[in-house]
Amino acid sequence: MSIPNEIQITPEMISDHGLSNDEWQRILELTGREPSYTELGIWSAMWNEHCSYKSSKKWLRTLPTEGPRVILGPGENAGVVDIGDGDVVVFKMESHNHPSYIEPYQGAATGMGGILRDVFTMGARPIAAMNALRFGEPDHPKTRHLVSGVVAGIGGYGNSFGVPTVGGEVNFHARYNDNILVNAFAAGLAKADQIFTSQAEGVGLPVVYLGAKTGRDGVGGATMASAEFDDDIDEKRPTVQVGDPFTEKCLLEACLELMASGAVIAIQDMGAAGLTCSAVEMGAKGDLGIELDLDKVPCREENMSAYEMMLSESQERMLMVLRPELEEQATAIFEKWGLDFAIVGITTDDLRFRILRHGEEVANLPIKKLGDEAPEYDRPYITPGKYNDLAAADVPQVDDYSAALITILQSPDIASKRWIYEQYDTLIQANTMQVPGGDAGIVRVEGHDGKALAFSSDVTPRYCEADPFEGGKQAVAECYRNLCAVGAEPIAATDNLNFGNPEKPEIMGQLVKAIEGIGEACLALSMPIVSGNVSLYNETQGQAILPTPTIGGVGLIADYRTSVGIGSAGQGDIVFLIGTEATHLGQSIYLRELLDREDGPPPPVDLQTEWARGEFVRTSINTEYITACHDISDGGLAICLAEMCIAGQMGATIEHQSEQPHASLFGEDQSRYIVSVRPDYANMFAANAEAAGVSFSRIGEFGGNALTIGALISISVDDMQHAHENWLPDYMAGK
Amino acid sequence: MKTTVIIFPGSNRDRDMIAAITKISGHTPQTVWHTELEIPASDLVIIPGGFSYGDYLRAGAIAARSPIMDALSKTANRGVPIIGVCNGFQILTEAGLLPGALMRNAGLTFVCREVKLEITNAETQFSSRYGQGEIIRCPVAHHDGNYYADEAVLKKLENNGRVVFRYAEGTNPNGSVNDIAGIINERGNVLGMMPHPENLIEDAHTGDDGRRLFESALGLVA
Amino acid sequence: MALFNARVTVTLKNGVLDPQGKAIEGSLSALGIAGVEQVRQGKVFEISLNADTKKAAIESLNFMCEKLLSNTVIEDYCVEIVA
Amino acid sequence: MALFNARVTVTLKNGVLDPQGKAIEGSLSALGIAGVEQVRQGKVFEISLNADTKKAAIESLNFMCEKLLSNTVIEDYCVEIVA
Ligand SMILES: Nc1ncnc2c1ncn2[C@@H]1O[C@H](COP(=O)(O)OP(=O)(O)O)[C@@H](O)[C@H]1O
Ligand SMILES: [Mg+2]
Repeated sequence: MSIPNEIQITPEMISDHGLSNDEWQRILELTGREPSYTELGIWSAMWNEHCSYKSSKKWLRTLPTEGPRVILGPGENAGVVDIGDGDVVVFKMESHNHPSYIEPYQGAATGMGGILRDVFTMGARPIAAMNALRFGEPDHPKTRHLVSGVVAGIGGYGNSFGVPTVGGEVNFHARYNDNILVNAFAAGLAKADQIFTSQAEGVGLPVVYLGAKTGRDGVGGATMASAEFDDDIDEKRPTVQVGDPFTEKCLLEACLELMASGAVIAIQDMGAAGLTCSAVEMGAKGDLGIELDLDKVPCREENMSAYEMMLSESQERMLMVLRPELEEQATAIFEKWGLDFAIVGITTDDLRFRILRHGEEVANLPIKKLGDEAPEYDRPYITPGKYNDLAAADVPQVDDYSAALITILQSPDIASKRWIYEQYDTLIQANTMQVPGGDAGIVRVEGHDGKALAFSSDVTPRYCEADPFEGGKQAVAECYRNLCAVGAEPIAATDNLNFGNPEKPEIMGQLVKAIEGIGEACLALSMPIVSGNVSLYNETQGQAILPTPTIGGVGLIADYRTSVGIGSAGQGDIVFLIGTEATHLGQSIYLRELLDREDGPPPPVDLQTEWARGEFVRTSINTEYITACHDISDGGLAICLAEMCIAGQMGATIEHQSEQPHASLFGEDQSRYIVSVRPDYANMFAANAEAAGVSFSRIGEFGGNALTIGALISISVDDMQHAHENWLPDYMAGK
Repeated sequence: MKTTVIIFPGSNRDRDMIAAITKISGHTPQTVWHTELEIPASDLVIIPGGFSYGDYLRAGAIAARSPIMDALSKTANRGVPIIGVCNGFQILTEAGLLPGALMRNAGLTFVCREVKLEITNAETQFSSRYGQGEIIRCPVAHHDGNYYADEAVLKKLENNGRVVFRYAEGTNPNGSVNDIAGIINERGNVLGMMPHPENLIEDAHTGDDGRRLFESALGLVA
Repeated sequence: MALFNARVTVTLKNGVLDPQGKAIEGSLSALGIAGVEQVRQGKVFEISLNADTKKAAIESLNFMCEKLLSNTVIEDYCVEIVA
Repeated sequence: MALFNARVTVTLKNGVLDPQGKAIEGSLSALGIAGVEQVRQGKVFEISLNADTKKAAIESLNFMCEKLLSNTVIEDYCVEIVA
């Protein structure tokens, strides 16, 4: 067999495709001859980091992915988790970092589009979204433009598509100046017996293309997403795609109708490396070959080559294997929704991936080897060094703790993100029981009396930088805590691992250690990882981002009426601290914002304690002893209380005496919560905590219109609110 | 009692609306696809929110030229009550069934938040269960809700009690002229409003201020 | 039948407030670009269409504007044949 | 110093998806308007600015386009002085 090669492959071309010499040798072997140019494109798409996870696979395998509720773990478009009554929640998180830096609006929009497609491809109607964003320092000349574009892009797509955004996070740090992170999460609902996958079945069945037409969008995009930024970034620009949320919404409705009709055997969205990845996956998973006739593919542009068509990343497209006898019904659905569709291929029994263009075979490759034989590296790594302990006694105190509280409340990472989340539709679908601004978003499950799901996205990159293992653990622990804080039982998680160049042993060390930490925490807290995404090479001219393994967690609530928010305390309610007084200032916001130091080890997480306190808090919320709850995280106790006061528009008076008030007020010791309890339940609550063996103390009560903490802090709720709410809008207005 | 919800490609608060009407009236509305040429006999017709045709060109513009719109206009002429919420309001103005236009929000961003509405005319068939001057809570979620009409049209609207809902003091989220949030046509049977009463109808929504709008509209025909 | 390339420009009527134009004025001055008196933002459509004559093409374009491309409550339009 | 009136047109690069243009094509044909081959939608900015010379005005406009008015990743721009 020979495939005429119109373009001679040069060593330069091979390296431009991100393939190493060894990889090329292996490709020659597997192909059994010199590949055609189209085939080179196909191999490189399948073997790049984005599709093959070649640097991370070895370590990803160590993550706990199973549990009694897990129906489908990593490997499909999204994870599937049982939530009882035959319902499942389907979710995943994915990055769109590089495209969002180049074209913030479209980059973020298409990121949203991609993650939503991952969810509805499985047969689930999306019901919630979150977005985890990291930008450069506020003073950097590009930051404002990037924030405004990314937020508008996420909103522009999600709002039009019609999914409520219920949570997210935002950080600013100089290490993201040239590499912002845009991680988008989506979750959907389906019935356990109506889950669809990409695994094709049956020989001689039509392979159907559905959705938008194919253009030259993002040709080479998956390769770009895995390459470091450098000076010739301009040349890579045309790889940016434009999103069309309207078509996506029609695609959603068409797919769900089609699935309900029984016509779908296998379905796969075209994401990174479009037609190539989707077709190979369908065939390989089903032990089938696939033959595609590119002349049948609906095209938006003229004279597209086979290479371009195979690598195009045009958005809003699906590939499916349909039951031929239901073709008529399927056609009616496609037409109703105004979508382009065509039979573009057929399943075969020869395990080959064959591509025809103008009647000629332009690729003929072993379909299973394209994925299965993808390289897997055990990249050398260096375990990152650790900081020496930083005793609170060695950290300077401040004179004015009220002023310190205000400074922190209006610091970029702590300030309210209302300016952002008000650009997202948080209410659409009419099931949002908690909007952003608290610990976790809550969405009720339609068709049940009280059942609801909670969502939270978390990671503290500065902790991960200081100690990736502890940082990885902490990301999971904080996510767990945020879910418990609204009364939800954490049931599973997804991860989005954003790191620099894994070919550098220090960076690889961060990745390895973070995964270890995540794995340990997921195991201890019973939050299996059911899906995820890895984004490497987030690095510009040698400067890597802070290691940022974002965790998206999902929790289950039996009755949302028993859940609580951070602002729901009543006048006179008693304030309890769950946990002990803080002593740890390493890597704290206090250290960074008041003393301009990023120093010391991050606060360690004791997973057994985390678990015990989480269980206790959740059970107490579910039994309605608790009126409001907030976990203590960034900024410590004082910030936690301030946020509760602002959200509830009510003050609090807290007893406080400490040798080391800076640590006690602003220390970020983990596994702690503030809860409020109705006065008549306070003794019972204390007795229960005692019985559960959970450390706690009764520290004050809610009421009035100022927050008073011992003799050190006294500020009106209005002043706190002003500081907290105004920073971001003022910053965005250029003030 | 028969309620009809018209659905365009890109409508996305249709499900919210259907759920709200079902909960409030006990009846599930029938739906009509935009390519239909007739609207079956109805006591209330609703155009729900969303991004029909992606809001491409102008919000509501393309939907307003859909096949169903002739029938809608005839239905309006027969005096059947019609409510357009958000995208529905945009479609009604684009179709000329209500005067004025909905332009890009003055702040230029999409805005989703709760606002306060003043009932400026409690004597319409859509507001009879509210008190005159009552202030209610209601969420908004839109990008193009900045109501505009020229002086002459505004004068007519204001003088004839055709402004039904106004953003209460300090809560205008989009720069609408005269804080206009919702208006009716001359005959009083077509209402367009930007806020989403269907998203505030039960305890789970933290309140039910939106409920009485539907109760008014449905009660009248019950 | 011949193919005409047309440019249709749709702009806000005088007197209708243009928040996008205003925002751009603000951003330009924040960028340190001086001397800008006013910015108004509109839409432009590049349309290629088949028609018997230029006159027919223009008629058809005017019809499109009245029917769809502009909202005559707030916008004016202008039709040009460019090739 | 003189006042120049300029028109800046920003259009999507060839090959970049234009969902709006596509939706308009569909709507025009549904309205029974025949013969339309393609519609692409762009933005137009009417800018009045003060500058010493026409050349300086054009330079300043080009700068605005690069910095703000267009996103050169996906858009092309064109600057004209109209009066
Ligand atoms: N990009 C965003 N999109 C939506 N909501 C956000 C975003 N960023 C922050 N939020 C919301 O603001 C609140 C505070 O965020 P954060 O401080 O990260 O919470 P936590 O410390 O509990 O993890 C949360 O309710 C969060 O969901
Ligand atoms: Mg929290």
